Amino acid sequence: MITLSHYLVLGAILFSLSVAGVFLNRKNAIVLLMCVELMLLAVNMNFIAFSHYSGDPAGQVFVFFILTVAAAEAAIGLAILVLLFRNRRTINVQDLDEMKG
Amino acid sequence: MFADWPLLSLVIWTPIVGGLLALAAGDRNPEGARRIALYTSIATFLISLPLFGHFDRGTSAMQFVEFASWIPTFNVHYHLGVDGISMPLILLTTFTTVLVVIAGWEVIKTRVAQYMAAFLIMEGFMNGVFAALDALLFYVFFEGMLIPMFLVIGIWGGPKRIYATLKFFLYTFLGSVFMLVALIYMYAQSGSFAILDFHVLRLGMTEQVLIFLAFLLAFAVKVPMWPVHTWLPDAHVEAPTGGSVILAAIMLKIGGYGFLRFSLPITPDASLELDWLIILMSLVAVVYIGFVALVQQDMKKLIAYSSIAHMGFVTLGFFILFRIADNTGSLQGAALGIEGGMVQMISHGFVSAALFLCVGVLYDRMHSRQIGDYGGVVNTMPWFAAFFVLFALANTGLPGTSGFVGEFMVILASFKANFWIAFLAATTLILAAAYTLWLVKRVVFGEIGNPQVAELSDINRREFVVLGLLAFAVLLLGIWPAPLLDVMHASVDNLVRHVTISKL
Amino acid sequence: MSFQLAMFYIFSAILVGAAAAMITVRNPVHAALCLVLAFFTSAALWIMMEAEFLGIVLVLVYVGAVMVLFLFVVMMLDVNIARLREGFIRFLPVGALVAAAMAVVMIMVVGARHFRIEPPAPAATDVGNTEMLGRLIYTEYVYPFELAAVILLVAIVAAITLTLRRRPGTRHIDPAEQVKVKREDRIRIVKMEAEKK
Amino acid sequence: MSFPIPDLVPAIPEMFVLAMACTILVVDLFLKDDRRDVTYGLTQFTLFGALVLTWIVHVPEARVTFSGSFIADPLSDTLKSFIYVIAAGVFLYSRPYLKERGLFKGEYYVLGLFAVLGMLVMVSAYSFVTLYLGLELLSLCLYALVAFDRDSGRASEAAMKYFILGALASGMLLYGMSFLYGLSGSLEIPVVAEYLIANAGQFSVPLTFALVFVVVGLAFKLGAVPFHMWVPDVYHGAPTPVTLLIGSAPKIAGFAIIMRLLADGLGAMHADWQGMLVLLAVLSLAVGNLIAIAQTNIKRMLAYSTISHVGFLLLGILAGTQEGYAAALFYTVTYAIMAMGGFGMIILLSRQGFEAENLDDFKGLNERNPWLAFMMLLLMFSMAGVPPTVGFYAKLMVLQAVVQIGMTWLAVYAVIFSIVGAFYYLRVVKLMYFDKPADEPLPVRGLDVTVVMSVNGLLMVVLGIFPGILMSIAALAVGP
Amino acid sequence: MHNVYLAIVLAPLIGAIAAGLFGRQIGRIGAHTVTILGVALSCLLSLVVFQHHVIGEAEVYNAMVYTWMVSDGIRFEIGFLIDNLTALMMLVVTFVSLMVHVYTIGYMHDDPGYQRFFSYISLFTFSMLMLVMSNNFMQLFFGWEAVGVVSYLLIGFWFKRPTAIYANMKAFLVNRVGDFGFVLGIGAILLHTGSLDYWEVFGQAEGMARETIGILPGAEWSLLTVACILLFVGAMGKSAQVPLHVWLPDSMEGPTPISALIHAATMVTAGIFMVARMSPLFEYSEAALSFVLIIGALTAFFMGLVGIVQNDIKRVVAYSTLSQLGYMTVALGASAYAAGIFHLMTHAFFKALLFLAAGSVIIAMHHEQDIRRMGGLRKYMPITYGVSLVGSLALIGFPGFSGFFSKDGIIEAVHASQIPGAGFAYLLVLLGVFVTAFYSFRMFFLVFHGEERFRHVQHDDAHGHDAHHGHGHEPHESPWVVTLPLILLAIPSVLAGYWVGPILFGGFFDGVIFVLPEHDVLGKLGADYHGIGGYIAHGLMAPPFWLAMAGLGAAWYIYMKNPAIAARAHERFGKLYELLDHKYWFDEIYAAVFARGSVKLGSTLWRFGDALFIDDILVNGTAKTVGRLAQWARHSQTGYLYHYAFAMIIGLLVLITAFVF
Repeated sequence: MITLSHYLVLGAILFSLSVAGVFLNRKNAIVLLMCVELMLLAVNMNFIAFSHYSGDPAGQVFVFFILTVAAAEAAIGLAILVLLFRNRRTINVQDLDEMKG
Repeated sequence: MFADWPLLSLVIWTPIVGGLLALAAGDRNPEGARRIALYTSIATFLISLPLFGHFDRGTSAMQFVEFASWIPTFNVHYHLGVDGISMPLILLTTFTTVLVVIAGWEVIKTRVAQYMAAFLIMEGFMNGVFAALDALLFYVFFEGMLIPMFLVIGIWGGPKRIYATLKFFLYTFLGSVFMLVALIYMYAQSGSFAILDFHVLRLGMTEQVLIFLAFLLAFAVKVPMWPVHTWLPDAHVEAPTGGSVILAAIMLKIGGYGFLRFSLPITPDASLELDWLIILMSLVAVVYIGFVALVQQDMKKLIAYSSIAHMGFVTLGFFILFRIADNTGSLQGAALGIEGGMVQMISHGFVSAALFLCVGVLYDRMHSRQIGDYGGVVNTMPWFAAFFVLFALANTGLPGTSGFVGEFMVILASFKANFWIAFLAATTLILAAAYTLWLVKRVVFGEIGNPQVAELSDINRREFVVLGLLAFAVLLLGIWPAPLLDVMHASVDNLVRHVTISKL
Repeated sequence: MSFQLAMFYIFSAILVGAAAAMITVRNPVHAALCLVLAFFTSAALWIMMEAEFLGIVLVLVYVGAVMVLFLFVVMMLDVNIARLREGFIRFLPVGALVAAAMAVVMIMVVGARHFRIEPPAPAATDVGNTEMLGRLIYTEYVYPFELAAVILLVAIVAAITLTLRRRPGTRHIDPAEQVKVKREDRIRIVKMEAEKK
Repeated sequence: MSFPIPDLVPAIPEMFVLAMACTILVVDLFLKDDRRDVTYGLTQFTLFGALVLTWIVHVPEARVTFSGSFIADPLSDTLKSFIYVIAAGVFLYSRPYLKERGLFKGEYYVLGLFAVLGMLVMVSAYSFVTLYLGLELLSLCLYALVAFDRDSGRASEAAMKYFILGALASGMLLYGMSFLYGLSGSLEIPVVAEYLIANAGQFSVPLTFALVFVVVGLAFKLGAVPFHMWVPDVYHGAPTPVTLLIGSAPKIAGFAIIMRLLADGLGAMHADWQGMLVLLAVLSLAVGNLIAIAQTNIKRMLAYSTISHVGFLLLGILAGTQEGYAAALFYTVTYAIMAMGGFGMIILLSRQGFEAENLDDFKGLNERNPWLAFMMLLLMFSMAGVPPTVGFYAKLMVLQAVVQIGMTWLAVYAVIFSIVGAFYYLRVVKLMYFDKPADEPLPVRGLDVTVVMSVNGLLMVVLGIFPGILMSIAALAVGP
Repeated sequence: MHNVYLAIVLAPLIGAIAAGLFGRQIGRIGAHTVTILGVALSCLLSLVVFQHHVIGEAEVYNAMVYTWMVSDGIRFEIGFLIDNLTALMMLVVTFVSLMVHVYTIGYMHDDPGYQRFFSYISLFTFSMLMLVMSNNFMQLFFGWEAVGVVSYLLIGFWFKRPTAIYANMKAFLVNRVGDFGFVLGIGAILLHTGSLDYWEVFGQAEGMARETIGILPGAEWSLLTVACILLFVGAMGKSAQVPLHVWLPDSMEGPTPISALIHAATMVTAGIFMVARMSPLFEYSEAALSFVLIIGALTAFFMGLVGIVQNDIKRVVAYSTLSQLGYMTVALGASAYAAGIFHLMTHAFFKALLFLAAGSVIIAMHHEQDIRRMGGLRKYMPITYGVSLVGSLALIGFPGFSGFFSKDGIIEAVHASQIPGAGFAYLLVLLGVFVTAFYSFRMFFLVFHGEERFRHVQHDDAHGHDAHHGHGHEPHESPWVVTLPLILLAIPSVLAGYWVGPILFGGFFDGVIFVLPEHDVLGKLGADYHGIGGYIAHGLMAPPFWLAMAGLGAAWYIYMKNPAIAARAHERFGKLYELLDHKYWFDEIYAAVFARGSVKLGSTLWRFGDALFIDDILVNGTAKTVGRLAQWARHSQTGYLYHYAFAMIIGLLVLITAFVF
């Protein structure tokens, strides 16, 4: 049988991958946005799994809202990205170091 | 009639309000600011006089008590009161501030209003420190006065003023924050911030030692005791004359006052346990700093070091009592040491203030504090020289001047404790004389050192008034210290009794 | 191994593979497509957990709208892909190590025994997943729902604010300005003294 | 099927703000650039109205509505009031700055109001869902606002960093919440709390695991080390009015969610999160104060100072006692006021084409404008925690709370770093008072700004002399 | 009598204040009038007191004037103790002071600091009276220090002279070393008795002798011995005993009147007076007495030797003073306090006389002080010559002159004393007699007899106070204001000695000076005393007289008859001469060890302790470390997004591993 643990492990792997994506990716900011989406996916996986295994629909509702927020987030994130590209002519993460120290 | 007035609140708030008024007068109206400052300071001094006149010398209880709720959440009260230990210090403060205002009258040319305001506000805070019976109130005043002093040194100071003032502030702040933790700790134990409650708070040995060390850090920096004294020479050298005067005359006393009000009564057992530390530091201050003072080339630095050495007597006098009890088996002499320390504080207030004012007089004329730039000042400034020599002699502890009284008492008391303590303490007779008279020799006496000295004009009437008042105070206290001592007896006796009862 | 379990493993493998590919591929377009794949497989897994509505929403909203937006932006920005890949290998070991550590730690927790619970028996209700969610959202969760709406509004406002701009270089005629014009705006009468000879 | 209409009354302030925000959004569309002050006025009206409404609908007891996702209690009302006031101050300070730089647009106010709404939601959140949504509402507005100056590369860089890291933190928070949900079976904070109390000791590993994620998410929002790295860059890169907004009111909202999540929800796990907060506080105090010393940009310096203040704030919370929470609340509020004043001062000193964001720009301020210098002096000493300014009492309360629970060493540690902190605040004072001005006299500012700045500065002293009122408010807000 | 005592003290003080503060207003004549009136009044009243106490044999007066302060039950008071000793001292002090006041009118009449000078010497008189009239240790110390300060001011009176302001500082500092001991001595007394009043303290002397104090580990000393030695250290400073004598010769930088008043007649004898006053204490400590005796003997002999090689007229007298102070100290050590006091008195007269006479010579020589450039002044200054002869004869103890009686008493007392070290001391004081005679008459002959060397010696600016007053005039006798005091002093210089009977053996100090029976050497001698005639006759037989005569003869032979011997001796005993010429190198050693040593120590402590260790390393070092740490820490903020994220993950991992597992 597929136990809760299966899904949780899957979520954990996805979470780890997304996190790894954020700090491994040094070039393309857009991939960072995708990593964020992936992370939310991992979280959603958890919620749905918990919701499913406990028979409580609240988790699914939460996922619904997370999806909404994620969409909004994506919109704003892409807007910022576009803005960044306009100002800097690059979305290279390594070039985003004007402010430091 | 005065006894019913809220005298303590008045001595705290009159100068603060006056300071704000002076500030409001603004820098565009320096004359107005000066006058406001003068009137306020004189008024404050007059207000403080009934504190002495109506003081009940027979009791050790707090007098002129004012009590109002302040921060109910923390059980903190606006609780004021004085006893024989704090009252003289308030008088010293109000007296010195008048002098400082007069001394800065025409010397300070830039931002006069701010200058006067800073000193007045500082006066209020310092009075608050001495009058506060609530630890938090005390702490607020204790720290608050750093701000005006920080500005005074920083704005009107000499070329290295920024280093000096930052050092001053951070040093003092460093010491006091630990005290804050200690106060909070005791609040947690007692549920009250009242100092008198702390006095009777039972504390274990470890607690006492830690609290004692916290207090020690705060007050040792303030006093300052070796080895946390190095801020003082810098601060003094860079501060304007008025700043040096207040610093030496009053701020240092707050450290000594703190030992009496906090360290000894709150942590008697730790004081007993660690008195060797204080005594050691005091003796180092007397001897080591005496030698260091000897080689200073800057007049203010020399006087600053001399202050440290003299304050060593204060702390020595305060903490000698356990050794006396240990050595002689009785407490005879304990009060002598403490009262000696107290008198020394008052006297040092006069003498060091006077010396700094003297240096200020010279500095205003020649813009140099280097001893080497002077020589033969007596030829052109005989009155000044007379005052300077008088204060210098007072600084060496000459009988008949105030400088003698405290040192004499402390040396006598320390002999009761241990011969060698007294021996080292008494070296000040030689060392203080050496550095002070050498200073006098190089600055005042001799042929006219350089053409600038030949141009010097003697003190004007304003300076004469300031120095004359101080000379009067120095001699009065030296010839007849009894009135000052009478005020202290009850409180000091009570303190001695209190300290000798273990809290464990 | 039951069929379900097999399906789970297959989908999971694809999902993890797609996710791993997404963070490692060179081309952002490929990365976006990998993410799409990941979403698809997730949707499948969700449906396996009887969250049909969410699975469908994921595909429709995410794959259909959000990921298209991503692709659109990726292509619009037209960045130099080759340069963007430099140095990836250099940071890989440390990054991978930390990520692996992270995964191990997390799995140690979530793989624990008390999470090995069986799924409940499918409830025999006449209310479908979608309907159930619908009811909840509009009743119990109406407040969050409104908030979600506000968030979307904010997203719109923000996206427009940030990206909409009038190019300063472009010339355009504003009739309102033209109508409002007054004589003083156009003509200046200069008084000059008569020249002296 | 029937569904009871929820009690809408407690949420009236939120609804009012939302309605007004939408109204302003529409009204602004029809306004010419030179009449933008209407937008500004409406915004201020909104905040004022919301404040009034909050106290009209206020009742002393806690009221939960919207099926347990919303709570109105003294804490929320108190915090909301402070949020309104501070937001109003922020908008007030920002106006001249925005006007001079062509940023005086309706969107700023709309997004600002939505951010305020987000904070209100957070303050009143009583379930994970509302909490998350409020947080996201606030965050999204702030991301957008950071990038608001569209022609500034620094602003968009800051926005990008903020966005990515913020999303990462939200993800972590959500991940933690998912476990809390999975274990307790509910998204509602009181239910979770009951579950924890009832099942004390069970599932300790996954619960702690979840707790870590939650704490990380919260720590990020507050800017605690090591989740602080966005703070300096965002404060630095964002336009100063936005920095002002980010640096002030959201701290109150952050405090609120900590109260809701850690104190109310996970109170049973106090022992666990106390340890974590100790670690975070210790690091924040050290890193914040240390790095601040090395700054030359005052916005960055204040950012690091924020981090150190967060350390103090955490000290209050980790005490886990009523005194501690009250202390943290007091600290948060006073810090928000101080930060508002500090950033407000930067705005006041800036003018078109010149950002007064380098420390050197404060040189000789006392000669250029003694009054403003004095206000800044009060703010700096307050931040340093020197009495008689209010910053001292904030530290005092926090230290008291820490000492009360027997962690005196932590208090000692904190005060040591506050000495380090004093150094860089003093440096500002030093520049203002002891150095010669390098800049011409100040541009004349509107009366409103000056008045608010004066109030802001004097508040440091007034609250310092009478700290009892604010302390009582704080004590009342966190409950008996 | 209370008011009389008060008037005696205050009259000079008022004079001093008037002349000091209002000198410009009252002018020169006003200044000397008011001060002389004050001192004269004191002197007159002192006579009254003397009459009252000594002749009228009134009760000892001991009363308080006012309470200075009370602390811890210890009363610090200002009060008077008037007994025969005090009365005698008062008379000596006021009389010599009056003489000096009058003399000063002439001596200082060109000096711009005229009023100041009168103010100072009046103030000195006040201080000295406070000292001698005190009934307690505190006031004693007050007077003790006050005379030191006035001495300081007076030595540096010509403040433009570098040597003067060096000498006054040196005097004050060396005195302070003594005071250092003195204060500790007071402390020791207070430790046991809890009182500062003489009578109360004396009453407990025996108890104190039994009490011990551990100063060095393992060594328990009698508290009384410690106290007495410490007090005596004070006396060593004030009375210039070896090794604290170095200030006195240098103090001659001051104007001559004060050399007479302070550094010969009164202040320097304060130590002698003090020890005599403390006789009830010293008596119980043989160790202390022995110490006193040996120090005194060393001073008496070795300082006299130095006098032989001095060429400055005032310095010769100064070394003679040192030597005579040594004699007095020896007397104290031998428990012959009365002899010490007696010598103090006679010495006050004849030494003041000698100093003033020297001053007169100096005036005549236009401030030339080198005796090698004098000679043959006899015929120019007959009065000065006469009184100098009287003074010198008194000094060497020529029978019939006052010095003879007092010094002979001392020598006999030492001879009779059983205190450890008495034998050694006796030898030294005997030899001292020869030395005294030698240097006294060496000076006398060089100044007043022989060649008139001042005529051909080129004037050397370095020695002159005023180089322009030149050699145009012949030396001439000084005005009456100078000579009158000389004559008035010459009278007691001769006659005071005839009082030896009552003072030494007649119970003059009964009830004042306390001597244990086993120490009572004067009592023993008194048994053989049968009147003045017998005393003189005995003196003529005794070795001191022959030694004095030998000294006188030697001086005559070497400096009058055959001056070549001097030069030859100079060559022959070069090393010895050098030793004496450098005064045993005391000054050089002190300058190197104490002056330069403490400056070196001070600058080491300052540079390495304060500046380097505390300031640079600890304070600024901490600041710098924090600063460096900050600079280093800020690099953690790299600006790179992935580092930020990485930090978060690490933080997360750490929290998980720390708290979950």
